Amino acid sequence: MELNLLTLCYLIGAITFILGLKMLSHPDRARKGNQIAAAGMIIAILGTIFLYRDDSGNRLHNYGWIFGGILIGGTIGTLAAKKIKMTAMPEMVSMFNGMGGACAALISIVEFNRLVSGSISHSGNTSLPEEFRGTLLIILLGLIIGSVSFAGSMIAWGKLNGRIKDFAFKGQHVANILLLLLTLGTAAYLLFSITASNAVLLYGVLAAAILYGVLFVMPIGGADMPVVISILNSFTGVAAACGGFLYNNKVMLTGGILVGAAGTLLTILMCKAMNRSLANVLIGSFGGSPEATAKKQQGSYKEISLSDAAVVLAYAQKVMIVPGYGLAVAQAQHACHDLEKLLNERGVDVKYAIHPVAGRMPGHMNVLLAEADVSYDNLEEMEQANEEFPSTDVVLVLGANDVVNPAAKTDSSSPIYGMPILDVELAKTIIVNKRSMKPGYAGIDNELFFFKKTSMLFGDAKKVLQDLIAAIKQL
Amino acid sequence: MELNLLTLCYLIGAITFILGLKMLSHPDRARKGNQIAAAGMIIAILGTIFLYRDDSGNRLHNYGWIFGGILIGGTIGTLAAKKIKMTAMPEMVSMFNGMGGACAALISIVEFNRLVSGSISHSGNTSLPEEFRGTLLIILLGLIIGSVSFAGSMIAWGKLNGRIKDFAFKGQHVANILLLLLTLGTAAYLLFSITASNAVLLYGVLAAAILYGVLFVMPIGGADMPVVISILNSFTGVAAACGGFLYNNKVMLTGGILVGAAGTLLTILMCKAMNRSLANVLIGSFGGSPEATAKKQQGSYKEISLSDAAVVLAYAQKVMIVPGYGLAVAQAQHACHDLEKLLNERGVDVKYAIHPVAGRMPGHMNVLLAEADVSYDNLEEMEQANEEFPSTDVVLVLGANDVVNPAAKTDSSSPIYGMPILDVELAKTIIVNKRSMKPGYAGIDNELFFFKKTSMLFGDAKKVLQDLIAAIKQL
Amino acid sequence: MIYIVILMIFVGIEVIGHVPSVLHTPLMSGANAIHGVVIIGAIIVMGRAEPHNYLALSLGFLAVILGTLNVVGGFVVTDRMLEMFRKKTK
Amino acid sequence: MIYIVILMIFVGIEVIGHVPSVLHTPLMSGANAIHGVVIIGAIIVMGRAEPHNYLALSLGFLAVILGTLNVVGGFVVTDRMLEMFRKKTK
Amino acid sequence: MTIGILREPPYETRVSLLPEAVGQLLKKGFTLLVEDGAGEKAFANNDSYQKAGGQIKSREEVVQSAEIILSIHAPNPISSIPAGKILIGVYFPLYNAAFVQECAKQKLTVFSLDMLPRSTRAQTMDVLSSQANIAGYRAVLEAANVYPRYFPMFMTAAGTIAPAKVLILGAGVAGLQAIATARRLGAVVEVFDTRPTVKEEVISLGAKFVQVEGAADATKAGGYAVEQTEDYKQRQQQRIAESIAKADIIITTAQIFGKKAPILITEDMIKTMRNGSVIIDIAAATGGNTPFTRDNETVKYGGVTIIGNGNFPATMPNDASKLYGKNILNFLQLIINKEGTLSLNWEDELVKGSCVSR
Amino acid sequence: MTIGILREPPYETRVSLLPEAVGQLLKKGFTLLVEDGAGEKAFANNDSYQKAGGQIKSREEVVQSAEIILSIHAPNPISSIPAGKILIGVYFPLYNAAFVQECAKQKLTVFSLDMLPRSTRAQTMDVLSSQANIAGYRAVLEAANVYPRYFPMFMTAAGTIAPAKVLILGAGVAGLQAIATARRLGAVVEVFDTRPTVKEEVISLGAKFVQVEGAADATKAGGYAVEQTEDYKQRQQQRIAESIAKADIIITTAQIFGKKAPILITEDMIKTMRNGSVIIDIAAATGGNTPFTRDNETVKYGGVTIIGNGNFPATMPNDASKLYGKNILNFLQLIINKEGTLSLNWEDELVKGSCVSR
Ligand SMILES: NC(=O)c1ccc[n+]([C@@H]2O[C@H](COP(=O)([O-])OP(=O)(O)OC[C@H]3O[C@@H](n4cnc5c(N)ncnc54)[C@H](OP(=O)(O)O)[C@@H]3O)[C@@H](O)[C@H]2O)c1
Ligand SMILES: NC(=O)c1ccc[n+]([C@@H]2O[C@H](COP(=O)([O-])OP(=O)(O)OC[C@H]3O[C@@H](n4cnc5c(N)ncnc54)[C@H](OP(=O)(O)O)[C@@H]3O)[C@@H](O)[C@H]2O)c1
Ligand SMILES: NC(=O)c1ccc[n+]([C@@H]2O[C@H](COP(=O)([O-])OP(=O)(O)OC[C@H]3O[C@@H](n4cnc5c(N)ncnc54)[C@H](O)[C@@H]3O)[C@@H](O)[C@H]2O)c1
Ligand SMILES: NC(=O)c1ccc[n+]([C@@H]2O[C@H](COP(=O)([O-])OP(=O)(O)OC[C@H]3O[C@@H](n4cnc5c(N)ncnc54)[C@H](O)[C@@H]3O)[C@@H](O)[C@H]2O)c1
Repeated sequence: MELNLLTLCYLIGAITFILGLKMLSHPDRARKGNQIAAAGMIIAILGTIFLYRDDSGNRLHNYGWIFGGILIGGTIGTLAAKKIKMTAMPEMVSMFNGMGGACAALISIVEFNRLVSGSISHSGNTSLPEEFRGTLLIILLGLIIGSVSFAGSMIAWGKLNGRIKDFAFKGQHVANILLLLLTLGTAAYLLFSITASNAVLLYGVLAAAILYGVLFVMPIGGADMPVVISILNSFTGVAAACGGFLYNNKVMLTGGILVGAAGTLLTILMCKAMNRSLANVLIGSFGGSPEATAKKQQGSYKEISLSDAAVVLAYAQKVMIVPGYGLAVAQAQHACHDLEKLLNERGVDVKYAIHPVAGRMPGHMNVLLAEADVSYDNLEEMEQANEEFPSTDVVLVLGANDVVNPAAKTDSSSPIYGMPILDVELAKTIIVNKRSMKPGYAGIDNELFFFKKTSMLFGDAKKVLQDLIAAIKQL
Repeated sequence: MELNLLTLCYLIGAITFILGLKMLSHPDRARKGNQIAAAGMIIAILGTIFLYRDDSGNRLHNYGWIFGGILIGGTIGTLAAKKIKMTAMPEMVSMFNGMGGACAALISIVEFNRLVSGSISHSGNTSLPEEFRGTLLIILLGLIIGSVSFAGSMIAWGKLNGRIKDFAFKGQHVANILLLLLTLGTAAYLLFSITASNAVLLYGVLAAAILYGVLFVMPIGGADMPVVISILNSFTGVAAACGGFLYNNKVMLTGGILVGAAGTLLTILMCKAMNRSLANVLIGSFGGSPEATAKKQQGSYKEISLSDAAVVLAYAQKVMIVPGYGLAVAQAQHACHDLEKLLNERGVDVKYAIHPVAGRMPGHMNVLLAEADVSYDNLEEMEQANEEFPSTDVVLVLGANDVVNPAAKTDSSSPIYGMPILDVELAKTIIVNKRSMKPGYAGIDNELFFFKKTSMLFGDAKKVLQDLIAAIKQL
Repeated sequence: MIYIVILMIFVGIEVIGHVPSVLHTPLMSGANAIHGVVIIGAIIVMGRAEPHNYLALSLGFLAVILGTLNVVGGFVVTDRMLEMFRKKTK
Repeated sequence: MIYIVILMIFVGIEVIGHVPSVLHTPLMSGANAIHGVVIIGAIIVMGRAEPHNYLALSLGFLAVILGTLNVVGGFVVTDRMLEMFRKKTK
Repeated sequence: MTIGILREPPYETRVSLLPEAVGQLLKKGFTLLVEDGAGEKAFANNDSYQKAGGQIKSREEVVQSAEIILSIHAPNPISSIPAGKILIGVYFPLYNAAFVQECAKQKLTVFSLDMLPRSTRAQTMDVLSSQANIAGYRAVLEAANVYPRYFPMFMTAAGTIAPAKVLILGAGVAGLQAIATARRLGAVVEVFDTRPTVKEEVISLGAKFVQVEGAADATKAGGYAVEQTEDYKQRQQQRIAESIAKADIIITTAQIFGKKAPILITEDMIKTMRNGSVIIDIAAATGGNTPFTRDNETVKYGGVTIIGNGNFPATMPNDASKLYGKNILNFLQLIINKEGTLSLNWEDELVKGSCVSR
Repeated sequence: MTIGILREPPYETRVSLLPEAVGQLLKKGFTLLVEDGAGEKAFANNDSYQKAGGQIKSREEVVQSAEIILSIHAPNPISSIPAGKILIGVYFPLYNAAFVQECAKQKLTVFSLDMLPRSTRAQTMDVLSSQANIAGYRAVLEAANVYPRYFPMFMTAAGTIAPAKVLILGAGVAGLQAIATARRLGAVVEVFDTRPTVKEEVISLGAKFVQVEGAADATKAGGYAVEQTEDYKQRQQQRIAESIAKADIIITTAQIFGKKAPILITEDMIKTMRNGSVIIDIAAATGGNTPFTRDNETVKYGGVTIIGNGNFPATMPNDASKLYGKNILNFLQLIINKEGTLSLNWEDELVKGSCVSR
């Protein structure tokens, strides 16, 4: 029951990390959670600086260097994080993650040298005394994991900001595995037969690990980078935990393991959200998936996940639903009304924009929505709706196609040229639900789906709406 | 990184406890979870028996006694648990909990004696050496908590099987607090100024703690017993954890704390489910809440919580919905249809039993349900429905009253005597949703609500149905 | 130790955060069985009692019996309660 | 130690079990900041480096800088990401 | 026992018992005599009665041989019915004192089902309910047919059509069914009634209730409406006037048991209505709720069509007869015991209440 | 420019432009001449036209002064229209070759809006759609009114009423709206059509589609139905026969563009129907889908009522005229440029397609 001030600081740190991470997984409390974790981190750092005693009870020294380093790192970090554009955030995260990895690797190097000089060179031993074997193992692990994480993160960073292109060669898969084995082998050799003279092999391990990190990330496509960063993130966590073992430091241990475990789960969740397996992301990338390229040729539309769509809708001020023939086919009118009510309860303003020829008979949408008891007051005629789109946050297009096809306004060769349409593109965000990229009644493609503002949410309208409702309720 | 076989056993034990508890909170996996925890427990026990070495490396002895005890306890426990009637299970739990508490208390007594004889009497010290203060603290805590838990559990057990009646006297609240202070005070005195001669005061502490346990539970009403048992359960958990500290035994520590923490949360959740605060349960009981007694006079109906209703519905084979005027008032037809669909998806057979005069105009229910697009095929006429009730698991009465009033069959003085009604009481379980105990159109009370099979689910039909849907989705 | 206690508290709370209320009783019962780990303490007490320390022996013996009751009875009762949920696994 | 590791893994997994996928990125970023605890190791290295061990000093110094970058940058970026969610607290 | 089914007067299309009900009675050992052509207009010809087991007879024969005689409307002249017979039908004795006297003179036992108390138990034989339900349904269909515009809202390529505004005055059984039917057709429905408890019922059907404060308490009148104070009537008229000006369709059902129906829509109010609007007056039989209503006639006042029809059930003869017949079957169970002989329990308030002569 | 609105023949109740549309045209600088009493039957009297800015004139004056003449039906005799005028209406030239020749003789420019291609762009002026929609809606109302039973299901104290079974043959615009209306009223709806794509549309309205395999491919016929093979016709008739025997209401809308309507319901089939059943034949104008259909007449065959009505929109004159008028306004925009002068773009397939004489 060793209770002293530093232990308390570390305990507080560990608890804030857990609480922070927990709160980070809830939209309304995420920000607070981040701040709590940051506060805990500050306590742990200050505690270390001022209260740390080594085994023999000595305080730390070199305060100048320490504060200098913190000042420099802090300033650069803050500036970089504040200046960066919203869209470039993921690459920033990747960069910072790499820094952490590098930090862990550096610690390992220093400690390695201390160990070698302390236990072998200076003590006159030719080999490592048995009791230090564990320490060495941890040092080597920290080095390898930290280096891989560092190198991988830097590549990911480069890819995301476009400086580094995808690169793969035949058999890279095998080469990677060999390289990994080499790294681990050398490390194992060091572990069991280290002497003063072969200690330099450490740098070989370092180099191999860095190379592995580079090759590991190189072939993976830019779209999958978030998953990669998440993996590397949990690697860094484990590297930090090695530090914890090394110094018998509980806060490093808990923080590191926490991130390692949560990061791994997060990676899996991310893959799930993309409907792919982790292996598929990491290995499937070799040679490039043909599916992905096929999609690209046809113009690039982007998909939105259910839960993202849920958040976008739940946090909007004003949502306009554009029903079409697909809503009728799916018989999703009741689900649609339920979504409307749910959003209303959350304070979102929901209206329906009814195009005069939506559906397959005059007034089809009226019949449909009346069946679900949608209030007449919430139905807006085309002209009225077109006036409201500019102030609309999200347009949710449910199984409509021709009636939101901008070709009617822009393409004089189109068979629907001249027909007035719903100008959904005036809204801030557009979510389109349909089952595929197939055209509607008029048989023509719809440029809207390829707009930057537009995201596709594929699936049968009824199923999608029910899932959306469930997802929003969970928020 | 002290890894040996026993540590491993304990580690496995701790992990299975966590996993088991986690699985226990999901209906489909609960049983498996219980079994896993039991397996872990066996491993931990066997490990202790065969692998334990004390600080000086000695094995355990007295195997005969140990196995004898286990055999006796195991046999009695198994038989008692198997023989007991389903309805008497909570009292059994209470009993077993008391056993655990007693066990912890006994351990404390033995260890106390060992400590006193080892460190004071035999070593010739007059007072306890400082380094044993912590140990003594833990021993005393274990004793007090274990005893309170034991005594309280036995009283709860007696109350549940009706052997012990509620008992309270004026000022008991104050008396209880004084008694608690006395117990703790004596313990504190022992802690700081124990000598060979005043060591017997321990038995004073024991007696006081037992008395406190008795008085603590005595005044609380039978209906609140589950909450009390849950609290005592977490007490025993803490007592077990004390043992963990004492022997520096990780599996006792983790298991105990786990139960302590989970038990506390569970207690709070239970109170929430009953819509009361913990303080209200524990203290409000003094003098008996007037509300509760008022309810009793009017005959006793019982309420069912939303999530219980959800489970009852979700795990039924066949559900019959009896809609009435209240469903129309609440305009809950769509929610009702949604519930029907949701249950259908889970494989539950759902039908509607339509009484000819339900509602306020001929065919009111038809109009209502047609609006929500309920298929005509699912509507059953009264005669048909009455034939099906005996094979129905759950009848869900939604805002109907007169049309399910058995007085029409049994009470010749009733204004509705002779009217054919829906014989819902033929079904296995009946859940009635209405807003209050107020009568319906005919202005007469309904005996059905007081039947043993019937549970009331109060609230506006629409709200209740929506909540039910959400609850079932979570299962 | 203190870390383990604190972490365990977190785990305990997290793990049962989303119990439906029908499971309250079985869960309580399961938890009840789990705190039966005290039996390990009883075994240790018993196992290292001096052969002539009759107080320790008898109390220890009693403790083992009670602890076993707690463990075995607890798990069996819980199992029986949970049989109800087996009907339909869906 | 091993208990702490295992418990921490449980906690880590439980704690983020129900994240909506919009929060994936901020959560990753927050976790990223948290593993910045390595900086403590860096500080220790630095703090007990011999004044003449220039290798340790310089590497340690670098490590402190990098670690701080990770911590500070991580938290600040996460905070900025989460600003988006503040709009409407509901 | 022998039961006779009479052919109704020419203006009625219903019949008191359809062949399907005849079959059920035969099984219980009754003999059934059916007047020639009794069910013709209700889509039940002589053939189908014979197939079900009834015997086609002349009116004379039926009247002479049957012990119980069924006819919806009073047989005319009542003197044609021999003494001692039992008559069951809907005779509105409160509006027809002469009829009651004549029956007494003839020594007939007469049950008029409109006189049944409106209790929960009586509902299975409550012809007023079963027929008023039809009236409410048909009134809306009639309105939709006459109205020169759409009921539901439509947003089409050829412009947007606003939903029809339906105002329903009086929300008894007929009024409630009218609400349901109008809502089904997509109209926006507003409702007035003097009984305050009706409000909840109206809302339970998804319509809007416009309350006029201060109605006389009707809870003591056994469910029927009571007459209201002058002041209340005025405020009501004013409030109604506002809604009427906006309404496209008005369906009036306001009746007061045993009295003349109140005038709810005055000439001035009708003048405020849009061309093409329609008023359907279900209360026409007891005088109607507008000054212009004439029973069974369509009157034009300016651009407004006023249709008075106190006997809407006759526009749907088959189902109307079916439901009426089921009510009769239930009533017969009340007055005939298991052995198939008459057993009149004069203690029973249903028997007592419905009997107008014995 | 001057536009004239003619009074329709006596059997028509609609008018080609209502006062509200007159107002809109006036704002654009047109002069509007309205034949005396043109809108009378559509609830738009001379007053309201004058209030909107139109000038009431005799037919002679209108015909002489207007450059564009609006009339739903062809003016009779066509020789009364001076040469060079533009006529816009719905003239069914494919069924009326003589009319086309006469127009050519008179040197009239005639646009018949039924000839517009059924493309998405033409929808705003597609009178066939706007009027067929009315036909589907009114046909069901008519059926409900004539049918002697309830449409919706009812479980009441006086017994249970099964929902009416409605069979709809042909699911074009009218058929689809009939489905929607019948479902609104609570009927159970089954639908037949030869075009296979219709199936999804029918299901999208919640009705059941009964498919006969092997229909000729109609996708190339621009959305209209094509004539089917003999074998197919036979199998279809057999399948329909089964459904017909069960149906209470049948609404037939099957038409083939420019041809006589196919006979879908034979005498034998009608014999299997229940007494009181109703057939509404919307295809009556082109011969009808039963052998007994007579346009604008109600025929009784046994217990089955057969109502032929090729002009249902006339039963709802006000909204029908409103929608027709909106179609006309949209068509005028097509042939008149922003300066308000005529500009016929013969490249445009809408202008080209709808013109039957120039
Ligand atoms: N209103 C009338 O009177 C009338 C009459 C005849 C024709 N039209 C024409 O019909 C068109 C109407 O436009 P619109 O936008 O309503 O319909 P649309 O252009 O036909 O598009 C409907 C879209 O819904 C999607 N869809 C179908 N089933 C779905 C389901 N179960 N779940 C989700 N999506 C589904 C289809 O895409 P996927 O296959 O990828 O899912 C399709 O692209 C116009 O071209 C109009 O001219 C109208
Ligand atoms: N069908 C007809 O033609 C007709 C016509 C007139 C009269 N009646 C009579 O009406 C009665 C019909 O029986 P019934 O069982 O349908 O209705 P009921 O006996 O009137 O009972 C309805 C129950 O619904 C509850 N309720 C009201 N609003 C609610 C809400 N928002 N949420 C949940 N519950 C609500 C009420 O209890 P709380 O207040 O406690 O919530 C009430 O006890 C019969 O007596 C019948 O004779 C029928
Ligand atoms: N117990 C049962 O099961 C049962 C069965 C059927 C009917 N009822 C009850 O019987 C009562 C009468 O039903 P009914 O359909 O025969 O009514 P009704 O035909 O006698 O009257 C029709 C409606 O007109 C209303 N009214 C009268 N004067 C009015 C005025 N000046 N302005 C506006 N509205 C006016 C009445 O309040 C009534 O609602 C209702 O309360 C009904 O619920 C009960
Ligand atoms: N592009 C547009 O926006 C638009 C607008 C309106 C209509 N349309 C299309 O125009 C087409 C014609 O519509 P309409 O209402 O004028 O059709 P219609 O009046 O010409 O025919 C009615 C229906 O009868 C069916 N039919 C023909 N012979 C049949 C038989 N033997 N048995 C059963 N059914 C038979 C046809 O398939 C058609 O569905 C439809 O495809 C419709 O979708 C398109």
